[in-house]
Amino acid sequence: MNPATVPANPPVATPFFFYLLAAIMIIGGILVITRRNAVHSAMALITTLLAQAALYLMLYAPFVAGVQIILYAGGIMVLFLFVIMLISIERTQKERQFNKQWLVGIAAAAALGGLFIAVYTTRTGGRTLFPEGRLTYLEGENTQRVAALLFDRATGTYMFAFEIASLLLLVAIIGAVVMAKKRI
Amino acid sequence: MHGAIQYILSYLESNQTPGAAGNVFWATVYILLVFVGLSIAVIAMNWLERKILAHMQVRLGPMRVGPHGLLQPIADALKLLLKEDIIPAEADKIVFWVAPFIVVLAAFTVFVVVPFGPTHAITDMNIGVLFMLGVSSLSVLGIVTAGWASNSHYPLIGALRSSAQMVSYEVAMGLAVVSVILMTSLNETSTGTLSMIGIVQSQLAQREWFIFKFFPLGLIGFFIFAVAMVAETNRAPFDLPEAESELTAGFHTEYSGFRWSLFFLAEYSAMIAVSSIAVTLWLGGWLRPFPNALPGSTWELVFSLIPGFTFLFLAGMTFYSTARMPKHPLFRVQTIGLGGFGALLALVGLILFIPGVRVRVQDIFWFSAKVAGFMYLYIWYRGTFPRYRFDQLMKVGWKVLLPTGLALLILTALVAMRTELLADLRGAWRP
Amino acid sequence: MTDPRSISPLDLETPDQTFLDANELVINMGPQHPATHGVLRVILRLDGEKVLGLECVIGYLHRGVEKIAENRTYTMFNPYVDRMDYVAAVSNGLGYCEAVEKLLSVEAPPRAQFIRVILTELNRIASHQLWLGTHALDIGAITPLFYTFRDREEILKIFEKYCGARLTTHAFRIGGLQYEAYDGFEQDVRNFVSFVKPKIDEYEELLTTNRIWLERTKGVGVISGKDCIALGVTGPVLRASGVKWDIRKALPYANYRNFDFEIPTGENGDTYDRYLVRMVEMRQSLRIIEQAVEGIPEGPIMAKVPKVMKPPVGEVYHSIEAPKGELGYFIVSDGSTQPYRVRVRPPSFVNLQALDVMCRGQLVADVIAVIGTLDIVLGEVDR
Amino acid sequence: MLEISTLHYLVLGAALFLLGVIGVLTRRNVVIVLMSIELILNAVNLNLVAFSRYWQGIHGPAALHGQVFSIFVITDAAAEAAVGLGILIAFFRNKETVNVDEVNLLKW
Repeated sequence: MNPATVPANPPVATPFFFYLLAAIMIIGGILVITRRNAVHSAMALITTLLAQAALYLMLYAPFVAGVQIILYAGGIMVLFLFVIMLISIERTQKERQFNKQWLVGIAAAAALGGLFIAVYTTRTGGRTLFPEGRLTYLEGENTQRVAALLFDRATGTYMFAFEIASLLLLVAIIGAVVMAKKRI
Repeated sequence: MHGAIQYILSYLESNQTPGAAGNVFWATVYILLVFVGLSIAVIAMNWLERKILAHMQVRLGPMRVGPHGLLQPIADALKLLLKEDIIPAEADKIVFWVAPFIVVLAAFTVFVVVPFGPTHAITDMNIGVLFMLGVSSLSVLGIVTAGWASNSHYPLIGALRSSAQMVSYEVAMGLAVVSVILMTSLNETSTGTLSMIGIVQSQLAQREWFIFKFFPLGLIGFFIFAVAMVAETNRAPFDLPEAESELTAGFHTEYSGFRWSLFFLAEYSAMIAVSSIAVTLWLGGWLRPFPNALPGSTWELVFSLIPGFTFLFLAGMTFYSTARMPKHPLFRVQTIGLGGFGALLALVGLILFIPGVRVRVQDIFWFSAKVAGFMYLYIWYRGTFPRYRFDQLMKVGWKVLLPTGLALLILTALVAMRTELLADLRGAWRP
Repeated sequence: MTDPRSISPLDLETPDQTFLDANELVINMGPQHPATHGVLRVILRLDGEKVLGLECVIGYLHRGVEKIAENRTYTMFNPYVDRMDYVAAVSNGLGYCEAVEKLLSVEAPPRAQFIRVILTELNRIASHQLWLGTHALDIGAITPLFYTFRDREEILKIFEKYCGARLTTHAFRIGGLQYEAYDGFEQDVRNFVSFVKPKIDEYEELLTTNRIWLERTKGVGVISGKDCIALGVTGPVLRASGVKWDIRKALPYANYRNFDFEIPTGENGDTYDRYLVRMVEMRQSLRIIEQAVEGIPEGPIMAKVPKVMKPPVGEVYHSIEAPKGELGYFIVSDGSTQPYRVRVRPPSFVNLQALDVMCRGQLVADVIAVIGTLDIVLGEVDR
Repeated sequence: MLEISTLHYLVLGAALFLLGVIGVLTRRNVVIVLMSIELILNAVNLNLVAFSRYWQGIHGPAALHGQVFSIFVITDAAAEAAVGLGILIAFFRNKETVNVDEVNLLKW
């Protein structure tokens, strides 16, 4: 249990950037689920993901931020755009955009939202459920620490999980190829 | 007021990048400097590419606008800015509008972590290389959306081609980069680094550029990267997305004027960006040649004089050209202009001799010189090679570079860990 | 299964097409396209990037050259033929002049024959150089274009000195030549030969062993000798498919039988072989020029032909080996001063018919390479 | 100005999660449904990373389990997107539609 060290250079204007990025993310999220055109949705989602990467940086998780940019924005979203372009037909834009049980869906989401509000406003003994996190350590070592958790002989808690994840990816690759191929 | 000055001056004594020091003022200054420098580099690159390519092709290249066409890029920029900005009627307006900016943003943002010197970077991120690869891979989004938004066949094919191409070559590129990251971890603590500055410093600490490390493994990694980066920037011989003989202009067929120039700007700054990665990872970044073999203050002095002499040499060449200008009165303005340009180069050269400037600038000079070598290679490729066909391009990416990269990674790991592995084996055999 | 050639790609255009489902995607290439060498329009039917079939739409440059001939005298029509294959105007003129000479039963005097051969072979080199430059440019190599244009310039300079025109030369007259060779013509030609020999090596250095060039051209646009003959394809395309057919040897005209040269042939009939065949042809042309320039005899340059030509009633077909293939003129005379009918057999037009056969199963990028390797000139295709 | 605490991130995550859920439950276009799933996963990731920081405040800088988890989640998202889009392409090829409520066959 090392005592938390204070970073050399504290972040500037944290609340401002947090609210800015949060607003971008929320607006992006709303656009994702409301646009007619799937490409516009994808662009909104990319914006959301990049804003989230910035939030990761603010949370002192640079490695996750890098992975988020390289994998999500640079990889998965390109795949999405690719597929949208392959199957983009004008027809879908003129059709009904929401399915028949949208009322039920909204209701369910509202119920879930109520649950969230209930959880986050619960106060036990004058405190919220999740107290404010104390700020911790130098940013410089983050990648190495993540690597230690993943790979190190002594401290690698997640070594096995990592191997399983690679297996998952292999299965996904084969699955995607099998699914998308015209004739096998 | 005093506090502000104190804040500004305090950075000068620190030994960090402005980002690491958390100094917003200097970070802004650096950002502006990098932006201006990059714009100048793109302009110079435009002129140089035309001239070099022209001389490779037994012609003169631009000669009319300014002496030896020196003002041609400016004239072009003016033309592009004044040109009508056409948005096709059937295009998706918003996406069409946004796409060039994505590409430009992606191309410029990477320079946040490019280390021009031990302290000459906007910031030094813990995830430097990852950040550069990630952000530069974002430009594919702009290209895909540009092709899609044009709502036309050729741009769409160009966009699909280029996204497939860029995604494929990123894989090989990443493998080559990882092999370098492995090499950085060969120190007492066996902790590697992704930071761009850290990578160069570990090359200094290991007393060799990573291109020579574990010969030929480092060289192979460098080669993979050098091929992949040409494909990544859509340049000849991998310029299929904009293969003019097949797809007219690929994804930016429907773009014109200012928006087109943004794509142009992005292409060139992306070239500089990937070259910077290659220089940082394999060619010792800002390190001068032989920092370990030729140490000492004498050599330090000799090498720090080279930037100044380079500029003086360029100035000399310019003066020679000035002397060779036709003596006709029609050319008087051009002759004076060329002489003035030579004088400017000479002045820069002389400024570079001032001791205070010399020490601070020589890192930047070596870095730029190495990047310039790559830029020349780009032009050379363009002058020499025919264009690959798309299936051949994919074949090269997936069937040649990727397996080579994987083998390289495994081999590098084995060679790097050879003592530990041998010890393990011996331990296993011991009764 | 129906013969795919019987389906016109034009019929298959469906609305609501997507890239994914598109078993067929119809793409229109040209008439304004950088790689179609003029105003050729190609309608491609694609499966992804694979070519299922294509159709050429021609006629954008149609000027009715054959019809014009019926309203002009034999002499007046002579300059028009230069405008067909404007890249090899001299060859066109040679074919036409010899055809009319055959009709008139006159023969050009030996000196005229020699100069004709020199100019025609120079023109062959110029035509091949232009082909090489543009073909390489289509495949993405920009530098050869400038090299070939630089060297082609020397040929055009000789033409200009000889007859005052560079491209549409109108160099020959029916019955011989109008102009005597200028002073120093032989020396100019000799200089050119020694100048261009190393340049051809230079082109080969750039391309012949270039890996990318090999990958782009080997096995691309293959056509068998049998198919070539069935489609009437002639010239380097035919020879690259292994058929040793060159009218200069097979049915010698002018005085080609006096010269010693070889006919290069290929084996695979692919784009690379056609490239090699043309490169060798340039060297062989230089050989012919060397021999011809040494042997130019003295003497008249015009045979005796009447001022007003009225060939006897009859018809004649005369063909020569133009740079692009067999260039034939079929002339019907009704005894008047104007031909009753002139029919041109243009090599480009006939060779273009092979495009569909050569492109099937290839990729879009190969269509560009194949159009380049066919060496078509739209002025000749559309006439 | 208010100091930003873990709770802020959690609330943001919850909002994104809700948006994703609404998207999944109401949209017809499969592509957008898949994108909504990405939104949900990202909301979870945000929570994980926020908790990771919170946890570091208590257990020291090496307590990065949340971040490691989020990396796994991203891996999973990549696999999910690849397979999902593969299924989508196969589906589109057979049915010429991308609407979820027209996916009503067990086999075709």
